[in-house]
Amino acid sequence: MKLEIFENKRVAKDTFSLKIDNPALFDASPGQFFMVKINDFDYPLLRRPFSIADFNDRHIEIIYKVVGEGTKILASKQKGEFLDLLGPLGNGFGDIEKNRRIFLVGGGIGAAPLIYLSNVLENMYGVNYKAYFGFNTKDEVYVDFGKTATMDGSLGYAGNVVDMVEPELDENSLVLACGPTLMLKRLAYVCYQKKCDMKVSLESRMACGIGVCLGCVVETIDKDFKRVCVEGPVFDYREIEWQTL
Amino acid sequence: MKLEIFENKRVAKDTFSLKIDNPALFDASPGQFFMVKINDFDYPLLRRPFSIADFNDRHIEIIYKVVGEGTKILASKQKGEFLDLLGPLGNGFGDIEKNRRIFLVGGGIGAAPLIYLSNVLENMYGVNYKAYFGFNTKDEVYVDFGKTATMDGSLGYAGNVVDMVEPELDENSLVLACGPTLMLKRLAYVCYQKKCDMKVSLESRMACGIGVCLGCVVETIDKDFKRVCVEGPVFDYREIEWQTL
Amino acid sequence: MANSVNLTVKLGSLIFKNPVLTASGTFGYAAEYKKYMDLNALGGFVVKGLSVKPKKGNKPPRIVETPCGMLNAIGLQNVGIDRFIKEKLPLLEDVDAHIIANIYGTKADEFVELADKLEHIGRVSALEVNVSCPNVSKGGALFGKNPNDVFSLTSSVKKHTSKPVIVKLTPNVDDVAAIATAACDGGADAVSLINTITGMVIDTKTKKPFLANRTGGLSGPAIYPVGVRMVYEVYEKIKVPIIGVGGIYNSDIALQYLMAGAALIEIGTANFTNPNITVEIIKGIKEFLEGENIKSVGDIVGIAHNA
Amino acid sequence: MANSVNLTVKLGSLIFKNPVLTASGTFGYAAEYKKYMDLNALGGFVVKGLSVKPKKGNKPPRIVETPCGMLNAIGLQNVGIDRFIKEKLPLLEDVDAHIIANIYGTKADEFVELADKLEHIGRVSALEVNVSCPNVSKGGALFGKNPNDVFSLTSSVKKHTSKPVIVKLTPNVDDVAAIATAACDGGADAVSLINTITGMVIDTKTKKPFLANRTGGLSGPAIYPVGVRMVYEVYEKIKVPIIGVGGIYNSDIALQYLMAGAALIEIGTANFTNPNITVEIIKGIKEFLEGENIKSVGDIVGIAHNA
Ligand SMILES: Cc1cc2nc3c(=O)[nH]c(=O)nc-3n(C[C@H](O)[C@H](O)[C@H](O)COP(=O)(O)OP(=O)(O)OC[C@H]3O[C@@H](n4cnc5c(N)ncnc54)[C@H](O)[C@@H]3O)c2cc1C
Ligand SMILES: Cc1cc2nc3c(=O)[nH]c(=O)nc-3n(C[C@H](O)[C@H](O)[C@H](O)COP(=O)(O)OP(=O)(O)OC[C@H]3O[C@@H](n4cnc5c(N)ncnc54)[C@H](O)[C@@H]3O)c2cc1C
Ligand SMILES: Cc1cc2nc3c(=O)[nH]c(=O)nc-3n(C[C@H](O)[C@H](O)[C@H](O)COP(=O)(O)O)c2cc1C
Ligand SMILES: Cc1cc2nc3c(=O)[nH]c(=O)nc-3n(C[C@H](O)[C@H](O)[C@H](O)COP(=O)(O)O)c2cc1C
Ligand code: FES
Ligand code: FES
Repeated sequence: MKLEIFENKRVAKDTFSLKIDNPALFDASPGQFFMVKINDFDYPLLRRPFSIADFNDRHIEIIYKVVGEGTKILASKQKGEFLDLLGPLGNGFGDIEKNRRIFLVGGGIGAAPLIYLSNVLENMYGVNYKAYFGFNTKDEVYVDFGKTATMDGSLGYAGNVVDMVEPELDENSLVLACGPTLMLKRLAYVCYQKKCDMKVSLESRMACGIGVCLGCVVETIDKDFKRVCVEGPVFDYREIEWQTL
Repeated sequence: MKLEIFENKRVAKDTFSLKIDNPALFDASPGQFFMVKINDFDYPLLRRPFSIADFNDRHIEIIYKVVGEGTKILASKQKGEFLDLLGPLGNGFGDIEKNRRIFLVGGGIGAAPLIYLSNVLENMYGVNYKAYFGFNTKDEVYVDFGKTATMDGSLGYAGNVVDMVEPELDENSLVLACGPTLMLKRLAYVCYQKKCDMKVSLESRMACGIGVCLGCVVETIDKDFKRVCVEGPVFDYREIEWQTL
Repeated sequence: MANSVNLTVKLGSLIFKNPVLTASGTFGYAAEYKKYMDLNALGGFVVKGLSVKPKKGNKPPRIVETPCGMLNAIGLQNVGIDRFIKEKLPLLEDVDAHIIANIYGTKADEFVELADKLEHIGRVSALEVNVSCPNVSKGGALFGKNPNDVFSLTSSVKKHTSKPVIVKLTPNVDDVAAIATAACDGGADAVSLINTITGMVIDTKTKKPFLANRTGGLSGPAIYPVGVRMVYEVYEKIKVPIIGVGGIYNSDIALQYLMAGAALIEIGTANFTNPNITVEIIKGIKEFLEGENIKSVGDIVGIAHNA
Repeated sequence: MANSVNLTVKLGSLIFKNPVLTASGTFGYAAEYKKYMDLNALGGFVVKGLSVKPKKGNKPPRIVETPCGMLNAIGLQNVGIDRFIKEKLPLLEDVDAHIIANIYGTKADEFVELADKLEHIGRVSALEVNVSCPNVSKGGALFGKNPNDVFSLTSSVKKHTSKPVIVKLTPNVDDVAAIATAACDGGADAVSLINTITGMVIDTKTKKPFLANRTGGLSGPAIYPVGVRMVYEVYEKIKVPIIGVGGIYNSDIALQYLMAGAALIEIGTANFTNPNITVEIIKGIKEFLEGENIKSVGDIVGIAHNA
């Protein structure tokens, strides 16, 4: 599906917000993602997966960080150019039980899907939540709500976002998280200790994004493999064999 | 050498004029060419050779036709982007004997280097020449001087440019030609019959453009191979083993 | 112009409505693609490699991108032959295209068992025997690298099936035509080539091979010149039809395979980037033939050998 | 930080100031590059393959682009050993980098003759024996595909030279480690791999193979995962240094080869796109080592095997 770029602008250090015209042909839930073709020729070969950072009648928003060749090329795309998107794909965060103490916890570029999630929680479900975002430094921050932690202390809480949110969690909490694997691992350990629930969006190398290549699997506690692109990217943290990550 | 694009605009059917800021670091003779890197990543792999269509203090001009993937991508480049050029390369048309009846004969996109050649003949050498350009149809014409032939008769002489120029040629003529191989072959035959001289700019697949890969050779009458990128692209037509082309 | 071009291809008793199939491991069990394209448009599809028992596959990471290609080391994860027959095949009931079962094992017995289990499954039109797997009885060297192994494996499978047997060859050999000849001597009704080329990517950050399995199979456009060359070589040596596979990303590359000698082609990695690519390639082949006024796709098969 | 990283590499009695060489056939006779870069920056260069007599090479077209790669069928056009010594070597008088002569023949005798002619040419530091050429005495099969041929060819050359002998291996084989072992048994001081992978492109307009020679050798980034894998495989089997070559386009790929087990690397096709690429890769390797606080490039050679 070729869609027109409405805006592609830098919003933080190495971080861009890409707004694409929404053809209003489909719905999308928070936590779902698109497979984006970077060029209209065969290089780079594979599509890149990006979460939905916002989704409304007019635009699909993706917030991405320039980390390699594909995202570097993406950052050079201009308004009016077309991008080929496949999606929305994956399961998303699914239904949220309202009577829980909801915490959104994002790390770095992993905060992106939580922005759309927060909008849906507020506007569609009308539920309360608290949001905690962790970054390395102030320059990297691109969210304008919730509490912020920075590793270097340049903004908000000084240190790791997991440490910041930990005291708040209890058995009645539901954590909805996305971020670097190491952060999620630590968070999973905290949730396990606090006996709280967590749904977590995982990353994995993907070739197809639609469940056929079996490239994107993660190991689950029953020693099976699940496809991040179809059975995920959002998993109950209890399903995941965290040591393998 | 990364140089900024000043202008990249369509000038005829599938034909574009690309003007690049001239850093004024070197000279270039008519018939020489540049190896242009299409993207700043490794696809397409090889540089593309393009003749110099004009060269002045401010700009280097290339006129190119969209024929494949590389030229298609090139056509999408915008003012302000940078292009990596290697060159000028090749021998060029070299010194021109003034006391000859000079004919520039170009076919299709092969007319491009003759534009720069005509400027140099006029402004530097102050010699007279006649120019004949052949195209398939009127839509393809991008030159605004000389006589034009079109195969479909939509502009100027109806038919092949070789037929148009043939009656004009004699022993005192010097033809300077560039165009599709078939046209050049016919022209070589005509020149041979008329006993006139011809310098001809040839095309060949190139990998390096600087004489090291030995990929671009043409067969010469002494059953040797010559590199189009170094010993050419301009050859005395008598050197070439035309049957092999 | 409609219907002016004959795209059908015969392989033994089978008739394919066009030469375009999908390659094993890149199209799941086919039903997954219903959302994205019209499965009926295809000549057929080769399903993910099937083993006697379900197979979990390799640990991740299993894939990594390379210049115009990718490495995969899925480790042949699959649901096993029984679940395939019970759960996956019924999803394709309504699809009008040939289903080819790609089978593999680590001993000849396993291949035979798979052939037996599929013998009376009418929905499966043919077997594609993947010989790029380690032969445990021979210390783990690939079946597909040794002409004798390929010969005996093919004859064993032939004895247990009435369906056409296609032997899928590995490119990681000295002389692919010798292996193809061995397959034909063993009774193969067709050969398909190429499977992936073994490669490795090292993650310079961790200083380790990127894939958990260390090596993986290179696929994608990067390898197409190798596939075309091998099809060309094999075409000169064998009589049975060749199925060309490897890096087919557009109809020009598809046509190159046909001209080199492939009667049918399989599209693999390209399905990942563009789930509709097979349909586009069929269209491209048709338009090419129309433009050249060629009546039947069979007329260009192997035509590059006339040069 | 200057001088903090040791980039030197030893190969027998030779010391290379850094591990970066240029690959045969992609750098002419080296003098051509003087205009574009500082030849002294290199560890060394391997010149275009040399034969006893001058060789005209194949008819054009000789090259064609492929996805992230190219095919070439130059046909080993070269000026011949005598003119090389008389005309080309003097142009490199002032260059402070090793010159390696790549030699090839169609019979063992020719290789020996070349070794003899180079024996007293002090400017040539080592010989690289290209075994990817047809052995006329054996019906045209490549020397490089047969371990016995490689063994006896290597030992013959060794007997006629005191210079280090590098045997350059072809990737178009079942088991490259077996060939590498044969070269070592024959006395090779090093092996280099990989040469190009045989491929074909068909021009669908003319319906003929694009190259006049029909097949050509695939090089460029497309093939790097195959080269890295082969270096990794060979490293586990032999003791002598490996020179890694194939698709090295940037310092990350260069580092992958080193980590896979290459002590030195050769840059080929990349020189065509960027004549200064070797210098950039040397810089990239140095920066990587500095960033990781690694004292000597030797410390990462083969490090991926520790995983
Ligand atoms: C479900 C999902 C959602 C994601 N959402 C976002 C998002 O909203 N914003 C964002 O910036 N990033 C997101 N990512 C990560 C993003 O896909 C990678 O950063 C991106 O693919 C890197 O591409 P590259 O070409 O710049 O990097 P390169 O390293 O050059 O890419 C090489 C290959 O590795 C893959 N790859 C590299 N890093 C990752 C990674 N972290 N995860 C998965 N594949 C990777 C690429 O897709 C490509 O195939 C998401 C990943 C997944 C799986
Ligand atoms: C000395 C010289 C001067 C040239 N000057 C001009 C010019 O001024 N204007 C212009 O439009 N064209 C010129 N050409 C032709 C131009 O180089 C090709 O049209 C261009 O490379 C096609 O690239 P592509 O990626 O669009 O085509 P593709 O067919 O996708 O290219 C595939 C490969 O083939 C090569 N190739 C394709 N066609 C040609 C060709 N005709 N000649 C040489 N290589 C080719 C490409 O460089 C590339 O390596 C010149 C060629 C040479 C050798
Ligand atoms: C992810 C993946 C999984 C594959 N699984 C199989 C398989 O199970 N059996 C098989 O014979 N080939 C398998 N292959 C090989 C393909 O069928 C095909 O031969 C190869 O990828 C080359 O074609 P391509 O370049 O079009 O992908 C697989 C390839 C990929 C990329
Ligand atoms: C145009 C060209 C000519 C080559 N000529 C030779 C040669 O004469 N001798 C040789 O051993 N290898 C030759 N090679 C192979 C290269 O040295 C190298 O092994 C191969 O290209 C893979 O490396 P690359 O991908 O970096 O180019 C040639 C390669 C190319 C592209
Ligand atoms: S990316 Fe292919 S199965 Fe998930
Ligand atoms: S293009 Fe390499 S020698 Fe001419």
